[in-house]
Amino acid sequence: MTSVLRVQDLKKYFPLGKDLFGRPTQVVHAVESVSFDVKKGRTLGIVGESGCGKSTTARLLMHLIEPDEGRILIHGKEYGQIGGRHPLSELRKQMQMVFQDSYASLNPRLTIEDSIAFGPRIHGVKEVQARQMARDLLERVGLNPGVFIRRYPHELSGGQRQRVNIARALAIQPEIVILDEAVSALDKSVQAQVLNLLADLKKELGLTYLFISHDLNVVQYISDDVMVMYLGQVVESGPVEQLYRQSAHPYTRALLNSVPAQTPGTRKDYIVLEGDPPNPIAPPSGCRFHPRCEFARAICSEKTPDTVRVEGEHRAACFRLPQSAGHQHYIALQEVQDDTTH
Amino acid sequence: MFVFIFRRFLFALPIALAVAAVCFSLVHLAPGDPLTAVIPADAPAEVVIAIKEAYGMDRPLWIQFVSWVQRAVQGDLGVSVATGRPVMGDIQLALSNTLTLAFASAFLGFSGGILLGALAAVYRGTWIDKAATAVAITGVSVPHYWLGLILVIIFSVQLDWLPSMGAGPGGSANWAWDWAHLRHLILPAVTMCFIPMGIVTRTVRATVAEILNSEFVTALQARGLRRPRITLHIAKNAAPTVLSVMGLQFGYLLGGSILVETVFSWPGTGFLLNTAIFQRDIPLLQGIILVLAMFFVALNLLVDVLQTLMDPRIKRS
Amino acid sequence: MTPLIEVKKLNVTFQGEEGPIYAVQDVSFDLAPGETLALLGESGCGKSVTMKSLMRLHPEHKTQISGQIQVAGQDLLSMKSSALSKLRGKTISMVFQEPMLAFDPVFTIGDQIIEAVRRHEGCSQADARQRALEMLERVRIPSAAKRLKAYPHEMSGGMRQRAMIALALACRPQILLADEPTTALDATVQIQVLLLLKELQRELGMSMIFVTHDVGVAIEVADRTAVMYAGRIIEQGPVQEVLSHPQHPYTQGLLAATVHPGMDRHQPLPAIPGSPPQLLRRMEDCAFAPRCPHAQEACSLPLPAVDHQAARWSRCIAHTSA
Amino acid sequence: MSTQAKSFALAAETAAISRGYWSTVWMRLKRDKVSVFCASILLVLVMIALFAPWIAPYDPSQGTMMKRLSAIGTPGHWLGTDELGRDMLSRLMYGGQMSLLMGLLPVFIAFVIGTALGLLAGFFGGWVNTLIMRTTDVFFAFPAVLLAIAISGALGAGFINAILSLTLVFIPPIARVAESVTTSVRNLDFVDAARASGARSLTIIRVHILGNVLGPVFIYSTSLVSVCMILAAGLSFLGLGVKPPVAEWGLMLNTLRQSIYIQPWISVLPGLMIFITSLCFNLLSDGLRGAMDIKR
Repeated sequence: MTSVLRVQDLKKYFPLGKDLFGRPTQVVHAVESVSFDVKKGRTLGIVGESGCGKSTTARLLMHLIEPDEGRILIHGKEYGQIGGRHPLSELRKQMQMVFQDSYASLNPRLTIEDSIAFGPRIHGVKEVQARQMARDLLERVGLNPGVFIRRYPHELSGGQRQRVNIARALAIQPEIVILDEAVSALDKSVQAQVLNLLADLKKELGLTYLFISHDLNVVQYISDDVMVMYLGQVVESGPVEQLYRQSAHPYTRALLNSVPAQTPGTRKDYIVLEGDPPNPIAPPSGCRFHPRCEFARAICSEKTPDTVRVEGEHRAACFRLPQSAGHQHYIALQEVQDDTTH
Repeated sequence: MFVFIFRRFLFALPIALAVAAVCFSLVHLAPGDPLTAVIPADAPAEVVIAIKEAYGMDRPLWIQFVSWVQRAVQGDLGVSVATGRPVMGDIQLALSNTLTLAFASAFLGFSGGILLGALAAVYRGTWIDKAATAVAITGVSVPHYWLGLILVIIFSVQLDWLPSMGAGPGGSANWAWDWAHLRHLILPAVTMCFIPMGIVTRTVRATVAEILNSEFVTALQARGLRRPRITLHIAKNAAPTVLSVMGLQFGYLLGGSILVETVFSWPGTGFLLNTAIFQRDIPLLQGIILVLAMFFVALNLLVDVLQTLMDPRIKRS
Repeated sequence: MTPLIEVKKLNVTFQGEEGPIYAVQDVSFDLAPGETLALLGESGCGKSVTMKSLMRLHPEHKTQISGQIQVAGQDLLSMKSSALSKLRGKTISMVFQEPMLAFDPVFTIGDQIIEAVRRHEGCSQADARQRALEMLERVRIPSAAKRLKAYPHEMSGGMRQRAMIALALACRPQILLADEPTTALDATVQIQVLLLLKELQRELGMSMIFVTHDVGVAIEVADRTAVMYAGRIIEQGPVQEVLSHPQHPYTQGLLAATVHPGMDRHQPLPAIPGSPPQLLRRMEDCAFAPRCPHAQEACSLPLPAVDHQAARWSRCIAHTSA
Repeated sequence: MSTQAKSFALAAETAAISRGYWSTVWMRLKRDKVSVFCASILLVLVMIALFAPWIAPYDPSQGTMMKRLSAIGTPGHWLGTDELGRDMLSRLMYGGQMSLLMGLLPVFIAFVIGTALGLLAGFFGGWVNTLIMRTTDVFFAFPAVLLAIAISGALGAGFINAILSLTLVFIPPIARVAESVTTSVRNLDFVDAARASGARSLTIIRVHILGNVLGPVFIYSTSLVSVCMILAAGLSFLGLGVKPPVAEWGLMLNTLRQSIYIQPWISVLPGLMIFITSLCFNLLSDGLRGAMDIKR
């Protein structure tokens, strides 16, 4: 399978505050050397807690903010304002985004029809056709155009608004859709409706999804591949079954383990981490997870672990993994296996 | 702490300089030559040049500005074209009178405004709220110079209870804290207090209403705290906002007193400014505006610092 | 055992701009000493409103409350405000969803705990401070003495919620009301706080009412659960039973629609169609009927009464008439 | 598709009349009695001012010295005459022309310029923002009254100069409000969504920003009209506004001030007009604010 989207060493720092000479007093290390591939027709789930950089990554991919370093390739082409690159307007036709807040992502002064038709109009579709597209799309996302087309966002429920946002994203006929916590704000019964809709659309239109969420159960359900982020870095990635069954990074294991069981009678023994995720303003040295890691040793605070292959496409960045440590810091494979099966 | 105050001070400096530049350029806004008042119309060319040289008007503009600022920092604002006296002395005297008036109105306006605003917020939707809001909106809608006139008509002309002119007996310009002088203060102070009272009322009402709507007030009730204690919490939360509005209003009282001072012939900066305008006394005009604006800049700085000290949410770095 | 809380036929109506909103309708339940009850439901189902009523925290001029609420043997709704304020924070205490909003932002954490302790225990400043320190240590806030002087915004989300718990428990209440206390927290922090609450509840022997929309959280903390929909409790019983063998079609639908591990990824989720009704009218019939797969004509008739004392009941004609 | 059919049915059940933002505002405003009342008074005042040449009983600048300072209620001069014997009623009617114009025009010009500046500063940020906003900061360092008087004082009396100085006074506050509203709107997701769909800055400003910024800035500007009225009349009162013999409420107040010992209540009349107008503008502005504050 071919990669539709390839990201290499993406980096973004945000300056915070200014001193007397206009220099930033602090820097948020939002995204640090993030690389990944998304194959055509698959869904990549990105999980992580607040401040892990998953939403920033989404905005970087859309070029809503410009990365400090790194490359974003779609079908091998790089887009952006820098000379020699393909124009951004081309990128917009290939990749679209749905945001978490269904209300804030619709202009309150525009009708549903105008909001959906806006994108096609920008790309030169005639008004009559754009309106027809809006009606068709509304129907497609399960809203009766006759009822909704002239409505304003505040007259819709959260679930209905999010359907409109999906229609709006699809109006430009993209290949890739980034769903940034798109179902997180919805109630469970409504969430299920929208998840079904997303699955249907993907099948019908051959879409590729980037599904960003903090809800580990939903990510497991919808994704083919998963990427776990912690404080701006990717700590583990791989096919969903493998990663959820045999997580290799201590953070992933703790994260997956912290979700209460959804069925009664299966009370779990939790792996409880200490404290909150640290502030991305001053991330810990070395492996950023080391202050909360029960396996941390000296090297973890000194060096950043490389990302190594665990098995097949399953990769992780931890010194406890055999190839990662380098020669001196080899930790027995046996120990690793004991821990992961425990 | 000192670092923080120092930083705020440094940030205020460019503003102060820009303000000085605006004051300085007022001269060049004015049509005609600013020296027409001193130069006789039939003066020979040499005399004109000599006078211009004496006032430094022959040099390039920016050099004039720099030397003007240099002198201003040392307290020398030049000499009045009309009276020939140093501008600074006149302004000092007038400023103390204006400050007296401003403090008196601020006291009346702020205490009235806080009281009305708090009442309105606590009894939201009741007749108390409506009455307080009505007083507030009247306060900000009434042309204060007209209100002053009405007060003069009632209390001076018709009832003859209070004097309507000057700051003391016999039109004295020297203030003193005795009844003879205080009688002169009452009408202008009452006249001027209505705008700050209206604005403070509205601010307090809106701020307190917003605080009452926030969840932490419910949480305070859930802790079983009694009413006075909850009121303390609300007051401390409202204080920074209300304080900054009061600071601004005090500044407006200082700078905006010209109309009321004119109505009551109160010998303050506004009255002086009025004279300066009609005598086209540019150094005096420039000086008054510079001094008042600098007061305002300093006041803003003070409010800013106080606000930061009072509100832990504002970062001090 | 006499229950600590007895709620009978509670109705809460808010005066909205467009007319009345019937937020809670005909809610009855008990809470035994030492027991944890989870109020489970989606947004707008009335679970938080019900809980705020247990402390009479609604704005009085826009809220109508009817029914009966007994807290620790006292009639809450007829209570004078002075007696009420004595009860709040002392007998019955509350942990809010967003500690950032529930703490006064311009007072330190320590001052707020001390203030509450002094109000209810009448002790000296030094003793109250000592108690505050103990409480912060008890909820395992690192360097507690330093944290007493911290303002709410200076703490991380998890630490703030711990401080909130310390404050709520500072006067050793008999009943703790927890309103989605872990919803705003990250997954790894949520479990810390959840386990902490469970542990403290057991140690202090408190009763707890836990409001949540998360089935997993309810399973983790509660003995009993009451599922709410459209302002009413529609099913009630031991948490294990209700959530493994739900009777009401809404509970069934909710559990089926909630994504959980081990689901078949290639099958569509059994979603409940439509969305919950707006609470603009007082309802006698079943509010779920328009979305219910088993709806029949009889569902539009007024619901039959249920025995609220029963260990297990649900408000569906399929069960109450049987 | 049966589930979808059902959701259609549910949606149809809750279907209300769909209404745009401005028509909702208009509807709410019409329901507010105070606003309707104030708006009607203002309308009447504007009509009187516009049609003064046809309805005023006398020429506003022609007076009879014989009839100087006639009391209110004098037959033929129901509101009396001024110090030059001119009919007060006619002068008040004509005076509305200048006073209303001086209250509205500066705010209108400042609204146009200030909104444009604020939009630019808020949308583009960076050095554009720094340049525009730091400049407005300098003007903020002057109390408004002082600034207006200083500029008028330096420029000299006259209608144009007064309008100019008042406009300059109101641009900075409007720009500041426009900037902060624009900044907050710009950070909303729908603007990002619009950028993500490939729209250019100008299109985004036109379609998405402007509609959301104009409302709040407009409300704010309406609240300045009353300030502007009072200030404009104040300038004339000081002799810095229009020049005699033009009828203008502030100037009339100034000239009649000398007569308070003879006919006190006549001198009150022009001020009363200023007061009523500014009160109505303030109340209407408050009503508008309430009507536009629509919760989700």
